[in-house]
Amino acid sequence: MTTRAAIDVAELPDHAFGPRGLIWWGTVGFMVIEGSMFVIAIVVYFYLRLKVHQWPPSLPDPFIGIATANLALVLLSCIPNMLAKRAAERYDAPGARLWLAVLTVIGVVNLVLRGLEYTQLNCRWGDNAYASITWVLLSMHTIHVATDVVDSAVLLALVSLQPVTNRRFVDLSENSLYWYFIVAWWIPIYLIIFLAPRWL
Amino acid sequence: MNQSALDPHGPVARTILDLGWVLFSVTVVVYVLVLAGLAWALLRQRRESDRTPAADRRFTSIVAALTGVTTLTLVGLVAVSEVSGRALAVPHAIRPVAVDVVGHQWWWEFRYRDENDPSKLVTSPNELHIPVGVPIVMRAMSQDVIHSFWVPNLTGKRDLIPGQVTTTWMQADTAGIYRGQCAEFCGPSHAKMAFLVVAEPVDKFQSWIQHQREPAGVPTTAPAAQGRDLFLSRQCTLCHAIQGTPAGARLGPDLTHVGSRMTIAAGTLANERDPLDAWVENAPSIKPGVRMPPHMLESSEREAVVAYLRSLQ
Amino acid sequence: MTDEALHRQLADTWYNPAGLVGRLSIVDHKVIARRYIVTAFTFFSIAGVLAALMRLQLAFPDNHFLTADQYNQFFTVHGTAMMFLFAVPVMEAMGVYLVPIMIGTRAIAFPRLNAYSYYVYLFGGVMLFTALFVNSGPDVGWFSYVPLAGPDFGPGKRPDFWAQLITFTEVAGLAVAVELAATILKTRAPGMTVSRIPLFVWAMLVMAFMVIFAMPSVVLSSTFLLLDRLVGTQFYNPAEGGDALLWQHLFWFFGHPEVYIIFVPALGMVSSIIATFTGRPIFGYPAMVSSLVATGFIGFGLWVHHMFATGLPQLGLTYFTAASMIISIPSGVQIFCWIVSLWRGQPRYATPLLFVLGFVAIFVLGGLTGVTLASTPFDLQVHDTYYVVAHFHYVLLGGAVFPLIGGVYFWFPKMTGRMLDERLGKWNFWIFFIGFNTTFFPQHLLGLHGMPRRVYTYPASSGWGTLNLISTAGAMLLAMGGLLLLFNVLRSVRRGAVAPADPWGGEGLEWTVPSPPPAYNFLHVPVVEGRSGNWDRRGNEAPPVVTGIKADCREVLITTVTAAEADHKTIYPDPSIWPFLCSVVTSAFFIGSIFTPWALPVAIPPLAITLIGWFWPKRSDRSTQCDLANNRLEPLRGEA
Amino acid sequence: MTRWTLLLVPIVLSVGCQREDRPDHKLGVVSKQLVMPVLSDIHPGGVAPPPPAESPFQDNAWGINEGKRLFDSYNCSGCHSHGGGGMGPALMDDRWIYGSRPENIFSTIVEGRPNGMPSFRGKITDAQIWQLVAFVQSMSGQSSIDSLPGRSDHLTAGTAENGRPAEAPRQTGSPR
Repeated sequence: MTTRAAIDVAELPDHAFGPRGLIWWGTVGFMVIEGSMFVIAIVVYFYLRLKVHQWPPSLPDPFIGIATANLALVLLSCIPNMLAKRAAERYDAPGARLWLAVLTVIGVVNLVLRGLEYTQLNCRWGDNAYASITWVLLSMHTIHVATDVVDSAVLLALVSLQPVTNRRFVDLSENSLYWYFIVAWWIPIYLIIFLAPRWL
Repeated sequence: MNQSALDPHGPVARTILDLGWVLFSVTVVVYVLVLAGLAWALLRQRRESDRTPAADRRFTSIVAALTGVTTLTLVGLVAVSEVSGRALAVPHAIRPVAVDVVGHQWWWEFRYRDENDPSKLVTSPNELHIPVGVPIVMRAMSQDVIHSFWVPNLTGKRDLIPGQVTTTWMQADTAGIYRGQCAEFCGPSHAKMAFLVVAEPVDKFQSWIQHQREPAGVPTTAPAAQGRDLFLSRQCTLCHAIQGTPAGARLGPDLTHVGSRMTIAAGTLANERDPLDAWVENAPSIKPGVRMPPHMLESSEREAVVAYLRSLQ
Repeated sequence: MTDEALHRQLADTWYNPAGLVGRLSIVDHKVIARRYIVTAFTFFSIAGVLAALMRLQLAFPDNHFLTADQYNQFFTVHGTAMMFLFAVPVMEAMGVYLVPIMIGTRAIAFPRLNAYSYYVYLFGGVMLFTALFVNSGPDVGWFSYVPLAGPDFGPGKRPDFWAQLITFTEVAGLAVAVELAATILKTRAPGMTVSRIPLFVWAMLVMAFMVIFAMPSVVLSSTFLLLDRLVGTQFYNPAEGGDALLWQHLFWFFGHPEVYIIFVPALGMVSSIIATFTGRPIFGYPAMVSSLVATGFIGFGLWVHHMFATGLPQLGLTYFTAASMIISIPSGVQIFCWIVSLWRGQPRYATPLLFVLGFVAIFVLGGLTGVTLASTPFDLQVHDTYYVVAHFHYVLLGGAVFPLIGGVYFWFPKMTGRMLDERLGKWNFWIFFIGFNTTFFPQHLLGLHGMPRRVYTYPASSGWGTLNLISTAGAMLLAMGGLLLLFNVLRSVRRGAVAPADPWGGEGLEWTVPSPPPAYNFLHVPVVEGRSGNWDRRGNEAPPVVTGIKADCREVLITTVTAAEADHKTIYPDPSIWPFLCSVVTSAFFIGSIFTPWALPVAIPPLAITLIGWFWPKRSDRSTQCDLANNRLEPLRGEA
Repeated sequence: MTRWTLLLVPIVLSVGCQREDRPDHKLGVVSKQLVMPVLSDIHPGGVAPPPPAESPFQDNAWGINEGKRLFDSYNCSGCHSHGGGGMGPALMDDRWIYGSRPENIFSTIVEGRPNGMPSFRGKITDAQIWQLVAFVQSMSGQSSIDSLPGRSDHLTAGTAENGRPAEAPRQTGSPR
């Protein structure tokens, strides 16, 4: 079959950051899925709220000390996260490594603090519906944090042990994007679990 | 058997069926038109002019028009449906009959409350007696899983949901016996969870409820008396109540006037000697998963118990 | 490079490994999709057998062919399998196979994820049917209403198998949805602007987005159910502030879009078939596309029409009545456009078109009964009766399976390189069509005469015997139709006439590639100049193509989202066994967590290992080498 | 994939059948299979009568769940609370006064025991007694984990059977 060469793409780049690239769409796709899970879980929280007169039902309010500290820390982590993303998009391998390392360490600390948050909860999951949704909300988010911390650690190992190619820089940048997603959800989760019981 | 939405005997079912006829006639017309259009499109003579832009412009306006018509039709149907919906709102009758409908796996409990005198409470399992021409206002609730109350000839469904109470109503305009059945899957014997609605003239209803308030009669025959002693000394009393005797458990249906009912086992069996005997001997073999266990009674003992139960008019 | 040399090079680059491990490592979207489709139809047959058994039980009043316990397991597994193991996966699989060759790209996005999703789906299905065969089949309905499915009234593990099956299929379904969305949005051939995307691909895109937004809700609700049953959370316990209706809201917020997730791809198939067999593009492309999109949106606004009988406030119900009726407008528009397309075209009555015409006849009826069901008061009478059973079999079997079988006859040559037998096909259609209507039309009347759903038997006094007997007879005919299709497929795979690249004179790009397509799909990635990829090339000796895509790397062209302009190139991964291993671990975890919460901590390490193995670049991989060849930006530590 | 299925079958079989059986058919048989030796209602504690039969609802989720329902319906909770014990001894711990084997529990229910446990001979059908036996066993984890009941749909009374550690039964001669 004879064909006519209409477009030549030989000179096109072999990667692209952000919405231009495929990885971004995959990441965002799963962020949308997980996001809608959070949204639905939060809707359930308020649906259950409407079923009872007192909130939390016959339970004290949760302590907020550690949770607040953890939130502050994770908000701070946006700075190294931004720097990591910038470095990746500037193809600055050492910079990317450094900030990713910082980020991973912070993530680990976050997880430890999160573990302590559980001890400061006012309930056990089986106490009543409020307790159940509280535990599930917190655990859903914890799983996301844990996943991304492990992910960052693996990526860190990867960019330290192997040559950092363009594609890897894209991965680095999308990894930071995902961390922003986690931080973004951290705030409403904190408000609902630790402050809402005081207000509602 | 009287269990059809196409044979309404009360305002609720009639309103719904009338609405149904409107919906059916509209949909049938639409269906015929669409299929006719399809047939025409397939069978017609092809012409060159079909392929002109002019033809396509014509089609665009045709499709637009059809879409408009469809929309208007649907708006009309929504309106009609809304009107009937309002017509079905619970009426503010002067003296409605108030009944609690309670669902159990797999039987029905109908409680007639008397606002003035709580002691006059009457419970009638699996048989709902109602006066003709009077609205029956029902509070729907469940003891275990979700069931759905449904008497096609009189009214549509209302789910009985644990943890909440909803109110609905129905009314019978003609005396008769109508069969109802659970319409929400509720476990192994969902298929055998039926009941009867007995619509009768007000005076008959009044005498019925008077009679239901009386305690159980004292057995007159020897077997019946033996049956009562067996009933009271054996397993029966752990689940069943018979007013006027020490038996007062509420797990199973109240048997105070069991002999007067048309069916047993929630509309599953005719209330006659042999079915009753088989039921007492081994209920689960008749109704899967039922809570009534098989009984270790000698057949003679069973006959006595059956005689007693049948004597409870 | 000559086409011959190019072919050899590409075939070598996009190779599919052999041997057991090799086969389990394959990431070719066509191979995976073929497995998906075969598996889905296998599950379809088993679920169909269950249906036949249920019909035999209901053939006569007070029948003792099945026990209540068997019947309840059968109808639950039938519904669950048809929805979660057949309808959704098979539609997605058709997309996985066809979308890349319809939009002119060499592979599906995230091919390893695609392979993973298949194995997870397969293991989920195997789990459900194994459970059934050992008397642990779920017996609480495909909707698993609490509290019946809850810990207090659903003893044992039966409902847990149901809930975990949901998790299995959701993981698989969501993965495929993301792949399809990314593929369609980013890897269309240059020139395929949004206004040139084939209708089938549009349908797949809409479906993908519906899956992405609908399924999280059921993932969550079934997880709540598992937690309630396993670790004693209180989500659905009214006594502790939980709520039984919460389940129904969450389930139907997914459950209703689910119907359209199944039905929308079928609409795409209908459009492809009608266009090809009338010889002209579908009339009213913009209207068709906006109808698809509208369906996607409205589909989320009417879940409460499954809950009319629960006693929610009348005002809200009116809204849902309206919404439920409104959604029939887009469907109406598409029906009109199809009829116009048939009117102005030159129909050729091949088997695929017959199935599509059968679809119109059946689906329109189903849609109209749907309109009646949308009316709250009327629904109160027919809700949960055989009227509803008839309705949704008309819209699902008629609305989705008829086009699907039409699609099988249509694309079978493309997928296998063999034609299905046309004469058998016509028999197949008529037996199926008559059998279908004999089975399900009487059920409308049964419902109106008061026969509820999900009853394992009914008394003789009910007078439902005759209609049920007719229905059962029809079901047997329907089964024969199914067997005929199976026979036709088995026979044609071996001895069917060899299919050319374009046996039907088809419209889309898929007909420009050989049958079956090579692993790399397109020798030359095409440049699209219109909506009808194949027809646009008519009379064009030298169709325009893209050059400069590496043949010695799994390189794929990425284009812009709307204008589909060439943007950059990316490298797709090689075959790998890791997705399979990961799916094994995932499945073990899902099944284990039916029995103990400790499955989670136990599963985490192996899960992490398999995932790392999945993503860690292998030196030997072509993708790694190409990647390095492309750009060594920074020397390895210790080098230089 | 058939290989895979074949591999799975024995696994699920082992946890499937007995657990999930809905033994409506059995019930009649169970009731008939034994006629208890007629003893006086008061029976000297400790020695149990000869084993009547092996427990038909051992590890049967449905039977255990029915037993749980009966345990409340027949107000066993009145004395034993929800297994935690009250007037009667606790049933969810590892201490057994009159034996932990099914037949021991059976005769405890049928015969009654000193210090308040009444005899239910003739009051409860054997089928139901066996269901209660199965449930009482499950309270201290004396049944397969996949047959243990989950939480009930009423106010929570402690952790459900499937959330509690299994106890190793030990014989303690006298009541507390």
